Amino acid sequence: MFYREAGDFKTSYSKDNQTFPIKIDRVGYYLVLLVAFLVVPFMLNDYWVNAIFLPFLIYSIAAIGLNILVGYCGQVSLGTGGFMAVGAYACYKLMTTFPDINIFFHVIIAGGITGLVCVVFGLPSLRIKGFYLAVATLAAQFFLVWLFNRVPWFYNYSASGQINAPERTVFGIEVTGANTEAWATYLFCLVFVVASAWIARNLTRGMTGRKWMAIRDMDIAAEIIGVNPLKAKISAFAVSGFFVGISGALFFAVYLGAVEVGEAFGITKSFLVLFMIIIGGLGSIFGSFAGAAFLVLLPVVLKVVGVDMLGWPTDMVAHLQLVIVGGLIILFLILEPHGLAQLWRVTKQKLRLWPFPH
Amino acid sequence: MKKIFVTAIAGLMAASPVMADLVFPSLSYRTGPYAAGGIPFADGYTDYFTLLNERDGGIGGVKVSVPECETGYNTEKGVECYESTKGEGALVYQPLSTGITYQLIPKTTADDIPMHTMGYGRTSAANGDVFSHTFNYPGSYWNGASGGVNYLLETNGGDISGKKIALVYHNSAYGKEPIRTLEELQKKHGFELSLLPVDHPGQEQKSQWLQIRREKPDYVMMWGWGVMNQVAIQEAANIRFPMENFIGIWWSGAEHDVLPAGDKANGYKALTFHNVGRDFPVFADIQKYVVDAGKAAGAGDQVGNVLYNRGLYAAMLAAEAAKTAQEIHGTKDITASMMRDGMEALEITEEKMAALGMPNFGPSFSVSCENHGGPGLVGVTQWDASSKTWSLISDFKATDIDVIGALIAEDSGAYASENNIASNCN
Amino acid sequence: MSEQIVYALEVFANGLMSGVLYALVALGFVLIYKASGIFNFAQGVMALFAAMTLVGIQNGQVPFAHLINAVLGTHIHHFGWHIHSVLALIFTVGVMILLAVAIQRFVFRHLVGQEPIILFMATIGLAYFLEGFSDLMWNSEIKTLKFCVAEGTCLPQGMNMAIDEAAYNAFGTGFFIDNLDISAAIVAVMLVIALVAFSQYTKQGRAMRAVADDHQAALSVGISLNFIWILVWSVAGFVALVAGIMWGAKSGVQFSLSLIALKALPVLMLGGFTSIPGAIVGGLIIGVGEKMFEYCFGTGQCFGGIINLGGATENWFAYVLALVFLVFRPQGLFGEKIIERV
Amino acid sequence: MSTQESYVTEDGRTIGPTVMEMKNITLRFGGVKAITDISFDIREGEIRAIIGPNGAGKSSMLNVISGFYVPQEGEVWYKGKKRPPMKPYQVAEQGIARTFQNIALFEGMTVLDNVMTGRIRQMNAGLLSQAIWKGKAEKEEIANREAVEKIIDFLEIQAIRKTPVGRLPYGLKKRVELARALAAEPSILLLDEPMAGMNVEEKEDMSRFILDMNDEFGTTIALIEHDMGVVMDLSDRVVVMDYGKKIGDGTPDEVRSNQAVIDAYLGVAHD
Repeated sequence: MFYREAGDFKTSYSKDNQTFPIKIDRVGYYLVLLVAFLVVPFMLNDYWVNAIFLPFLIYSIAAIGLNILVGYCGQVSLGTGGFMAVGAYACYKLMTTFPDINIFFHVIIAGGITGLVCVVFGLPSLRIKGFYLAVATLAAQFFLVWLFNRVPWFYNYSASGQINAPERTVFGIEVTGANTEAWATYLFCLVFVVASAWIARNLTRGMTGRKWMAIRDMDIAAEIIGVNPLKAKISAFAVSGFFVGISGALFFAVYLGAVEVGEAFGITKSFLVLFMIIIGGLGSIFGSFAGAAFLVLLPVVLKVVGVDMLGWPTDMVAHLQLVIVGGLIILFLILEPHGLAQLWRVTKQKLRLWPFPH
Repeated sequence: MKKIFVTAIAGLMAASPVMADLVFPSLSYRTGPYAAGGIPFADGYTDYFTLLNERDGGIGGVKVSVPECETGYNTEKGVECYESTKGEGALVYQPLSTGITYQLIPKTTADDIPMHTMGYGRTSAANGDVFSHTFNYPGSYWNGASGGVNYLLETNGGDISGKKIALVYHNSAYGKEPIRTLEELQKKHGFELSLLPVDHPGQEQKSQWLQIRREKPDYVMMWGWGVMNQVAIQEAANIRFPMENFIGIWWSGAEHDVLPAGDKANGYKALTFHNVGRDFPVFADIQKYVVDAGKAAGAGDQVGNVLYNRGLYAAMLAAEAAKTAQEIHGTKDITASMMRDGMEALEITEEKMAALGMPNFGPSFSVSCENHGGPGLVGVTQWDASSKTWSLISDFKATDIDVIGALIAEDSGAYASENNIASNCN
Repeated sequence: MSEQIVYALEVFANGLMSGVLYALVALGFVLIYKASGIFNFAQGVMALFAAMTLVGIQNGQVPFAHLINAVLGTHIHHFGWHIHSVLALIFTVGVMILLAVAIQRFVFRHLVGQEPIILFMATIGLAYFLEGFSDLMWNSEIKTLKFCVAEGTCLPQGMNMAIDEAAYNAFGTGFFIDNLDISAAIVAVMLVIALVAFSQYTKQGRAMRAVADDHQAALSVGISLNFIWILVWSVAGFVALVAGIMWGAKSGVQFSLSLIALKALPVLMLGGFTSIPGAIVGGLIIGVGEKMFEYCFGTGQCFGGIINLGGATENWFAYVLALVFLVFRPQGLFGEKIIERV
Repeated sequence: MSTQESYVTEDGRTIGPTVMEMKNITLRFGGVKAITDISFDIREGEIRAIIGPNGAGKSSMLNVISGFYVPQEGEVWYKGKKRPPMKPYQVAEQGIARTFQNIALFEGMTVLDNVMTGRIRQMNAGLLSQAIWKGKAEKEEIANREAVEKIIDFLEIQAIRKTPVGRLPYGLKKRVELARALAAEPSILLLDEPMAGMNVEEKEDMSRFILDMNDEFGTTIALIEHDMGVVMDLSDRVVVMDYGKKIGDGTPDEVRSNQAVIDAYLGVAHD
């Protein structure tokens, strides 16, 4: 009853094509944007930004990127950590080599560079499929991490092998370095998140997206009806790499400020982002957000409940956290195998009828 | 789900600052791949403060609280821990991970909270002129590297030219720390250095140890961490490398590193900057006021372990710095900023340590504005497999300040110019 | 024979031995994938859990001691007994069977007929769960694993002196082979023979193969899928236990054991997800390949050191080797040629 | 190259000159010959059927036309030119669309998206334009949506526009697949057993759609079919294959009276 689409008529194809064809969704979307841009920045403190919002936003971009590759184009990748590292190191090199150019462009160029690297490692996908491809992308993961660790040029020959983000400003306001305001870093990342989601949505609802999905659903048939598999796969790797690179650059420059490649962009990162999109929902932009939120928020919530409220020992809570996250993943799967995004759709279906179930 | 979230938010709100206590947060890692090292350290750190509370009524009469936060040795969780505890009036952070340290160096400076990275972290932070809020007394990795070489010099009658030293290291920023120092020392003392990186996590080291077997170095030094330590010691035993010529850094020299190899680990050596064993009066107090009173942080089975002692030592240094700060500022309720002053004016003497029931527990040293790293005195311990104990076989001795000082000046200078940091001490 | 060649041979032989250890881990993956089409992400954690359980039972550790103590305020840690290794092994196998039953009962029975990606995802959940569960049950300290059949006859470790001496007498340089690796190779051979015998000569084994070939057909001749899956997970649990013992003997039983799964993935790529001989041969190729590459080019010890990449190349080289191989043979070593149809 | 003149059929449709010609095609899988030395042509605007018993090589023939199999011998001539070896998607770009025997729809996509995918030849906006959904990309989407809606109307699948294909029943899926192929506005439309597995009613519907398509859009159609009756009613000319060889070619009436065909195929069917 509260959620309805009946009586919501479209009079043109462009209206029918829009991202949120249902009015109540559209209103909700603008409301979320409004709150995110105009309300949240005033309520933030360091804790909320650094512990929750920044990781959530940045992982969302990575998840969107990976979802394009895995969820839309069906090419399973476990190289996300390595590709994020490319974004981070590209951003670092750009920041230190061209200090006068705005960081905003550094991040975007870092994304572009990552897209190119991603394409190179995506080439085997033309011959290798399924889980075999997933494991092949691990080659990228291990090789890239080894490379960034091995070649001192990437970390400007610093004795420590770590890279540190120097202070940079946008419109005179610091967004990297130690003296940033919570709201500034938040807004900086939010702009990238919104832009990424918007671009990803546009691409996936248009012809490019259809080509990707065609390759995903049945690659041979797709080729016979005219999809060039090389172009489709390569474009998916490029776009995916672009977003993942941006997230890597933000992860390094804005969120952590200092990283070491093996620790920050190791294999666990690749798995984490993959888990996010699987739990959130493959082939769904909303799912990318939901998955990122789930895996960023849940541990924090469980920690707060276990340690701060119940006063249990920290290690026990950490172990229970794993048990609960694992248990929840299985439970969600049994209830709804297609991720949180599908769960949300089903809920909306039910809400449409509620309170009259028939 | 939603309900949990709401309660969680309520919980966050409830965890607002309680200013009455002196707060020493413990960013521990009792889970994950390095838990075996994190548990004893965290126990030691907390137990010492518990002892102060129970026996002395806190520091200078003010109770101490030690909120613990699990990092799992993960940088992102470390950030979350830092942000969630700093509002509680945290006086000093011991991040216990190089990754978290690098992350926190600029943050703690901006938040005016001191950070103590004892035997890890960024070595050039010893230059207090650049790193105003980071302290790494009493010693750093570069001291460790030099201390190891000095020990070899000492056992070889002052001449190790022509000797072959192999460095087996964790292929990460941490593992690469000693390379620069060793290369400088190589020039000075004329030994041959060969480098053998081991990739994370380090369960497979056959290639490295076959190479050692072939090249027959006179000594092997190790910068290892986690599972790499146990495997390296086992592999060294397998190829029958003489254990007494195998020296690990202090993160490769705890009980759990040598125990899996059993008797064959006998004679293995490790560097240290604090004493080992239970042979100190303070342990009687810990037994009485903490363990027997049922207030131990862990199961109580870690007391006296190498890393327990390190935690204890870190807590002792923090408590002494807090006392110094109380004296300087003439107030019992010190803030983080005052704590920083206390750390910078810290002086540890043999008398002080003896009075605390910890005679010769660590080197005597003092900290200054320019020197946050202390004198960098390094000792050597050796493992006795039959009694399953470590013992100090070489007292805390000076390291090559000429070489290290130059390296510190170079690296901290680069950091200062990259980040436009003005001189802190003038 | 020149020293150089003996060294190369030594590296080669040790590569083979490492390969056996990789194959042991890969075997568990293959068994489950073949029978149920599940890519079991939790295989590494199962090895950890199995080894921890073995040591825990051996040393009489109280399960969940930490939890119990925290809740009840007690101070229990050990039962104070010490159980014979073989007996503990049998108990542990029992636990692994229970685990298999639980996994089937609570997870996969509810996910019958789902797509592979969803089953894979369930094993992710399982891995998380089991990781936390193992630590809760047996705590997260490093445990020393000593496996002794009788007093004095334990799982051997260290250089095999006989081989070393024979080589020394023959070539003038020693030859290093780890006794533990030799035992692992023997155990692996026995394990494979036992698996083959089981699948060829027992009714359950044949049923298992039937299910692997064709679920529907197997169901229609009255094979209980439920039972077969439990069986397969139990066998995979047993393989995980063996892998856990072999790896744990070297490093102590600790969290990092769960990471050995990463060593098995390139092996799986090379050998194919469905082939037991593939896992073995793939393991050997990866083991030899990565060791020889590290020896020759990673550390520049052969061909006069023309290429020296500075070491620690093994991790990525294993994957690159598998990748290059797959580009030329996408179905893996023993996989059937993929014929595309419309 | 044949030079037949256009002619008008009894029911008033115009059949044009040859658009595609297969010359001496031989296709082998390993040692097995799937097709042996087959030649035939397809004329513009006609409905051309390929029939034959199971395993006769009909589907292989279709796969050769659509570029999925490359024959070892023989030539394919298309619009007066010899076709060089090319990838399937390049064949599709030339305007040859097809359906599949075992429906090959994109199950995760909606009906609308599936049909829109068929318009791949007509849509070529750049990635950047698509990313911001402005300019060429937006115009293209709307223009092609209109074209697709016509086909959706024509095949009477308006009601399931936004339904994911995976949820549809078999008959509807067949129709969606047809819509996708038709959306490409192909020069030649290849139908691989369009009526397999359908009941009589559905077959009638499908026959009607095929005839209407040919009539209304002038689409050249080559189809494979088992159901003899349907084929004879629908098609203008029929090729008969058996064991990879051509045993007959001509109008339905000619084929019906061909002794070789009767022996090989109809004889069996009429037993």
